Amino acid sequence: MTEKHLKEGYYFWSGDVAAAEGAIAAGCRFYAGYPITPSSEIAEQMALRLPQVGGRFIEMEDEIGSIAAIIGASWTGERAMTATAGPGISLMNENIGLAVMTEVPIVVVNAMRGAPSTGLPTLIGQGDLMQARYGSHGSYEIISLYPNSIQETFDLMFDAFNLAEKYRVPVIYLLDGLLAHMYERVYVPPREEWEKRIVRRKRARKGQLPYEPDEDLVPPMPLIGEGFRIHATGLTHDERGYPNLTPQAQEKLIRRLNEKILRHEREIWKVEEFMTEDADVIVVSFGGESRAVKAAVKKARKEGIKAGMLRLITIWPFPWEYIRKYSADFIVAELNYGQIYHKVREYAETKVHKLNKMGGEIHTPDEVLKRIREVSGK
Amino acid sequence: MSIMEDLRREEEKLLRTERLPHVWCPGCGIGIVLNAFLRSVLRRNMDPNKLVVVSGIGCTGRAAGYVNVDSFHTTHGRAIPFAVGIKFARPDLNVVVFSGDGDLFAIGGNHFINAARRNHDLLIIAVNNFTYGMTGGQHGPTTPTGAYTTTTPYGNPDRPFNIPHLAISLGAPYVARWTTYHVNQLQNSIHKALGMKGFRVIEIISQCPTVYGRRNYMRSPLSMMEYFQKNSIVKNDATFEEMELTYNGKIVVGEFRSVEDIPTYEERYEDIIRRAQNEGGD
Amino acid sequence: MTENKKFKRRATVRVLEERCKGCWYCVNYCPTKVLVVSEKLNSKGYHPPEFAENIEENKVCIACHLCELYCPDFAIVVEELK
Amino acid sequence: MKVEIKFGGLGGQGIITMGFILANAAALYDGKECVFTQDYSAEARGGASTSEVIISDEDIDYPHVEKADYLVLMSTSAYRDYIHKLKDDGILIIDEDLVRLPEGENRKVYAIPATKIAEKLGNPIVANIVMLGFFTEVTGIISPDAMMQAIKDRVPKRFWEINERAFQEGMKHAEKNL
Repeated sequence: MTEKHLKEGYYFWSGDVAAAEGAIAAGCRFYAGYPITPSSEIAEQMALRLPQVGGRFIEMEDEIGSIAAIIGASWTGERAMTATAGPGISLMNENIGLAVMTEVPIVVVNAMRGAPSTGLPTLIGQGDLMQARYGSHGSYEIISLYPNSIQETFDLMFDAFNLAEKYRVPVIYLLDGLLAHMYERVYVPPREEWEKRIVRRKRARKGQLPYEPDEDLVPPMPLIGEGFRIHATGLTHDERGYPNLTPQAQEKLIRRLNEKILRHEREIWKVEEFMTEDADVIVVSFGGESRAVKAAVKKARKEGIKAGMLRLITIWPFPWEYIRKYSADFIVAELNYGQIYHKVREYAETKVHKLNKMGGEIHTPDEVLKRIREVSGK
Repeated sequence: MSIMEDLRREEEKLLRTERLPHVWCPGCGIGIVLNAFLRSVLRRNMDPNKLVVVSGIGCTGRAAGYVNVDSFHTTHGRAIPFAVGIKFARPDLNVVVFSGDGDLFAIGGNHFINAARRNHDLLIIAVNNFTYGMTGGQHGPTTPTGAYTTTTPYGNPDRPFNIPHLAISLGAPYVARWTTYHVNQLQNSIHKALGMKGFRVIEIISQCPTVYGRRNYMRSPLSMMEYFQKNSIVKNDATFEEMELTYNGKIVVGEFRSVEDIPTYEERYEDIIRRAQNEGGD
Repeated sequence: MTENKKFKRRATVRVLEERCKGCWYCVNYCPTKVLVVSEKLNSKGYHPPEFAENIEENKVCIACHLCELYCPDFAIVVEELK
Repeated sequence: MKVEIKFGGLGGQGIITMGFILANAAALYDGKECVFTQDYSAEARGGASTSEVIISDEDIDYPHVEKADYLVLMSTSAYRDYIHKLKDDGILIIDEDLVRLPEGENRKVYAIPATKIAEKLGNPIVANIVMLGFFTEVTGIISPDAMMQAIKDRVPKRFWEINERAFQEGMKHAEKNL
């Protein structure tokens, strides 16, 4: 038997395939999932490719089983992932909370489609941004990334797994119906090179309590089968992992779970600033929608309007400093009725305008340009 | 020192004794089942560092909190898929799901069905006390027809699951039912199942005097135990028709199915990995 | 003291009183009735059993360990005598 | 250089495949920037089907066709659905037996009996490949070699021969008639 790894070169992939290949390159060796449009091709690619590299794929009976399985697998030290779309995320949210509470690194891909409910299964939506942040019950911080090209879909998977492992937290990897099914060329570097990008999780030292944090507030993770005699529970727990149902224990644990992310938010933030430096109007966007925005910004510049684009690659924790630092007016272009708009308003000291489409398709560059013209008064 | 004494001493090491006394009510049968489980593990000479116990939510769900091995108290109903993830990722581990009837068969029923169908290499210890104990005694998927609970104040109109029926129909290679009265048979059954492979299911009828017994004319722990003693009939290899379990009726117990050598999901996947790496060049 | 020899194995029962919740399975299922409900209360308010062997009445622990198996609270240790 | 191409027809005609092969050829074998998108709404035979390809020397931002340079059609309904996407000086490439153009359509039209040619080759399923051969010769935006490689990537080996013949026939038809 020989493992079959990707060779260096150019590939013509859909976002779904790039997400799967990116995950495998980033060291993912365990996938449990349940098919749902537009993410199903991720499962199909994983089913084909994981056993080729000695990994494991399982199609579970539903999304709840899928996320439970990857949390279990992650405790064995595997980099584990599932992929779904809105309806599946809705089902997974309870266990996303379990992964947050028990500090288990997992990557959950959500290829967003038109919603609520079954919505527009084959088309794009961006309505799950707040769900990515607040989907499970309770007060917690989570990491969410969102690429906008097929190359980036591949590359950003390394960040997704590295951040999940570094901070022992679920990473919600947002895609959308456009990216999932769109094809572009992807360059895959030689294996030696991509393997250098992989950051492994901190492993618990003998004698260290399983939830005893290091200075960075992240406890190194003990693994199953190595004699740590771990106990993990979704109940509020102490540093041994034992339930401790007191207000004091809750205060301590929940503060740390939030702070371990917030204290490192600057390391987690990733944005693209395009022509923002001298801009009078900055369009904030992300994912598939940002493709139209960038085209519109270029058109606006040709007309002499000082427009720019701020593309959020990290959606959560919200990269608020990048809003605060500009004195331009903002337009938030998103395929929902206004979600990130509210976050931008929270931090902007200037005017914030909406540009919404309910999903199904991204704005055309001309629609964005029209809004830029309105806001800039030109 | 005798073997039994040895066992008892070693058993203490498999308990998180600093957490005792446990949360279960006086006379609750879960402790008896846990006791039998730990003794079986010790009799098998299993490496405790390679043993994993996964529980869901509810009274029985707390079992994971008392065993001094890698142990997980997960979300309601999801113990089986969580365990599937562990076992599939690390097939060398012995993974046991220790959970209750509501957790495994109501909210978690679909996982039970599909994991059994796929024949994952898991031992399922299903403690059936006929009720949702931790939430105060509502009726569940195993509450016998006619029984009184807080949500069946006029008697339960539902028809309950017959767990061995379910497990056997799904092809589970080992299926047994005991009550907490049958401490020795239970221990032997778990001991045997631990030595087998595939999706093994042991249902243990257990007493909940606090919220079930007292609404069904069995107020004290002992009266529930006496009920098990009087009404249970050991019938190994019983047919489907014979596996009776009814309200105020017979409790047919025994080892109902024991089949070796059905390939597990994990074994079949090893073959997938071989084929994926050998076929079609690269 | 002659009765003593009838029993091949002998033991005493140690009760971990703080773990006991007073279900009395041990007292009830002891085949030789060497356990009785004690007068004392543990810190949770339960009466733990106590070992009350009475050789005259043939209430002798025969080291069957059944009380250990029935105890839901891991509160009983049977210690065999050499 | 930036070229936008839109394909339209009915489900089952291989409209998605046409777009994919062209895009794959451009991206991997002609080394261009390229985006391929498809409409997922009709996978069964009979419903409307469309796919889009944008080929460029530079990064492509907006991934959809804003105004097509080429509209490649295999049904009259597709003409009705997508003609508004074609530039005023854009070019129509059609299966002449399947697309009935209305009076007053004044844009440049290249027509080929692709389905009939495919039938003569023994398999109507390769009509889309005949169209692609025709498209390749007519437009000159992609090299025939790149296209043939992309066809081989897409279809199983046992169908390479008939696909190659279909592609050649499409190219020949263009050479002969234009």
